[in-house]
Amino acid sequence: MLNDWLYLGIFLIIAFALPAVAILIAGVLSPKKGNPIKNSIYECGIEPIGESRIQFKVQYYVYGLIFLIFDVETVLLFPWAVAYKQLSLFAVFEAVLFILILAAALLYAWRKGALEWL
Amino acid sequence: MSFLADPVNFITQWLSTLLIGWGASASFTQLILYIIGAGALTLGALFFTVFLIWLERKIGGRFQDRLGPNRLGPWGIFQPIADMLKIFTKEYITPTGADKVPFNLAPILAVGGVLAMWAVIPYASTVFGVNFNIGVVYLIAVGAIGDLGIIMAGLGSNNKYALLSGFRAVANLISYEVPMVLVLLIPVLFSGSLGMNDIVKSQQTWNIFLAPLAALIFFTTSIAENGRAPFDLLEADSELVAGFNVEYSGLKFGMFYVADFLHSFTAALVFSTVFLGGWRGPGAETIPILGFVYLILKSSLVYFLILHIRFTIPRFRIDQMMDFNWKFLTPISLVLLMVTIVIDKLIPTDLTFIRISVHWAVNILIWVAADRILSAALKSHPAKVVARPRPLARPPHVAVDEKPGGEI
Amino acid sequence: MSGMQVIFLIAAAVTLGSAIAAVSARKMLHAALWLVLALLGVAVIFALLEASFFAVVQVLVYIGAISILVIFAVMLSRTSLTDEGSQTNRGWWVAALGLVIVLIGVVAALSLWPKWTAMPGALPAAATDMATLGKQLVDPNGYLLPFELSSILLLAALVGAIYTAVDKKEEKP
Amino acid sequence: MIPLSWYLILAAALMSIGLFGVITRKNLVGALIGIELMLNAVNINLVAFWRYFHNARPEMDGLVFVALIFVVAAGETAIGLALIISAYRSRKTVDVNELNLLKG
Repeated sequence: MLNDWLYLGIFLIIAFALPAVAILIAGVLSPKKGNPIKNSIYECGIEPIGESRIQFKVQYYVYGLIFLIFDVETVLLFPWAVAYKQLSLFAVFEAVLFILILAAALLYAWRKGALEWL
Repeated sequence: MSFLADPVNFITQWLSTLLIGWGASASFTQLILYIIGAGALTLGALFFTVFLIWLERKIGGRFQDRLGPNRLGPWGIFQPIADMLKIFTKEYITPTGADKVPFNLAPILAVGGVLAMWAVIPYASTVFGVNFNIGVVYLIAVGAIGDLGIIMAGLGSNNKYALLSGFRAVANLISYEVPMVLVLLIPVLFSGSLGMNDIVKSQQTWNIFLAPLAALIFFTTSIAENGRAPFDLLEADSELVAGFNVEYSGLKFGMFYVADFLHSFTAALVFSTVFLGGWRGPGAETIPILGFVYLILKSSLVYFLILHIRFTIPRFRIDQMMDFNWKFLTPISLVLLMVTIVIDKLIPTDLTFIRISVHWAVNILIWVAADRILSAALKSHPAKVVARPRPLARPPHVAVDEKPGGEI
Repeated sequence: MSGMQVIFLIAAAVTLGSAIAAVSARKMLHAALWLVLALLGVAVIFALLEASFFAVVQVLVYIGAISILVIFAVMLSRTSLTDEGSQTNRGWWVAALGLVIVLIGVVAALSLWPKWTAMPGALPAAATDMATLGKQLVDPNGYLLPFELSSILLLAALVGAIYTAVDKKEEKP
Repeated sequence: MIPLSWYLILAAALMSIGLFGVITRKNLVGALIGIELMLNAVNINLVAFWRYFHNARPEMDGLVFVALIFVVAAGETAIGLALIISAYRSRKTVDVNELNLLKG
């Protein structure tokens, strides 16, 4: 178990180090001749107006919210799915109830108009 | 064990006997082997991407009635290498007011998040990175790191369009993760394990035959997850300049490019592992290298499908894309999950033929019902026309015959 | 010192360091990004404790969902971005001093406990099998009630959050 | 092998840092970040106790509680951030010192 994690850890370190090293090498090779015009922000070819941190609408938050709820519910369902073959029909219906409550959450969000991209 | 049948394990054994012969301890040898294995796999994946870029451009060219790259080498196969050399010597431009750390970290996270998926995929019956009991959840979790890279690119660039695009992209990605995770539960419960190799081993009948609708939903969402057309909303040039990576240049931009191309093949790889039986095929148990060939063949087929869809279907609008996910895919996958778990419990596993036919019947039933409901809903709520067409340019003396307040 | 201890110390240092940065960063966005690093450190700690499933779930839920939600919320409450002044209350050092004293006190009290320096035994196979957890979750004699209640809790949270967050004026077309 | 005390000290320190954030942050989102850190400290403790004392019960009780804490954390974040967004919409601030309607 810990050996698996060791391999995974090494793999992750290499996977994230490789692009970093590539970017560093390219940084050494590439010219560095910045000037204020070149470094200015690109927006459709005209000068940027206002600051970049614009106000967002609440819709993004609502989608994130529903995603979070579904994510946590499926996290509870994954151990259940692993045990599925050893479970009785009763336990399956418990999970169906669980998923139905999840579906009710989706239904509420839908009826409330929270799923509309306005 | 011969070299031709199972080269990876042959080399591993040879190396470990060599190292132990030099007096290295067993655990140290293991560590060295892990480092070599992981390094070879990641480097191989990155160089494979170079080939993938050529392949995608070539196939894309053919779809659009062009030649595609054709100058450097036979069939232009050295084109991506020339591009790579060029991009290595391009200047990095950091926009004024950029948030340096997130800005520079974003391309690394984007590539690393995709590369990390290769750690758990079983390539042959004896060659797999790790098979501990979390593979499927790991795949989803690593996808979340890619989301984080995109959001960092948007936040760090100090550019409204990059920020808007990054947020849209993340909203899309997390939305499509919901049906994806829900349908991934189905192969997990068929095999009774979260480990990828266990899932492959348990597929006496491929999962796509047991759960065709789940496979279809997973395929759709994985296209959406890597932001390919028709879901390539984050690079809608006309609305968002070029997406969250507008301020990137040089290899930092190249890394997003690499991540994009690598991700589409990785999606094909994951799909064929989970639903198409991975390395399974005639003779793959005894001759492991055959399994690798099967896996690559299956993935190439899926990859070609992804490309086909990319080059033929036009882009969605963002509201259509969100509606498609939340009002169509998610309800279907919830219903599918509930029906599948009840039915599969009722039918004994050894009645393979009956099991497959019942699953097919139920899946087709759900699909037809969803289609009926969808067309009825579309009839009662006709599609919104977002913008009214502008009046055509005309000389001022010509009268306009436009109905006041006419609906279009 | 074994390799595991070195990994633990690095992970703990990263976790604590980025946690301190997360509660003291001036810009809220930076605080959220530091939070991500701290949560990643906690995931490594879980992996060291051989709770593989929860190490991955930590990344999935906390980094994939909760921190993205926090970033969305920061972007929605915009004034916090441009706020360049002090982000902490006056007298933060009183809180810091008090908490350091409490921390030392708790650690000192705990160190009297005989199992303070307990070493881990080998994990039995049943304890690493996800199926055990799954069976316990739907076992009427186990944790069936919390399992079902948690879905109701999440439903309630979703209903409440959508009701609060969605603007009532925007709702009417 | 790592003694239990290391994990407990780490969890206690993380808890204190989180509590510090909750107490001192002016910004409500900052306070919420502190709460997340505190919940994580609790999780570290639960997992560590599961790992070190599973011999008493070879089941996964400790991990069930970790799963439930994930659920609670999700609910808490969802509601908390929704309240913050709602407060920001009506009062145009997320500063705790200015949200003092009940002060009279």
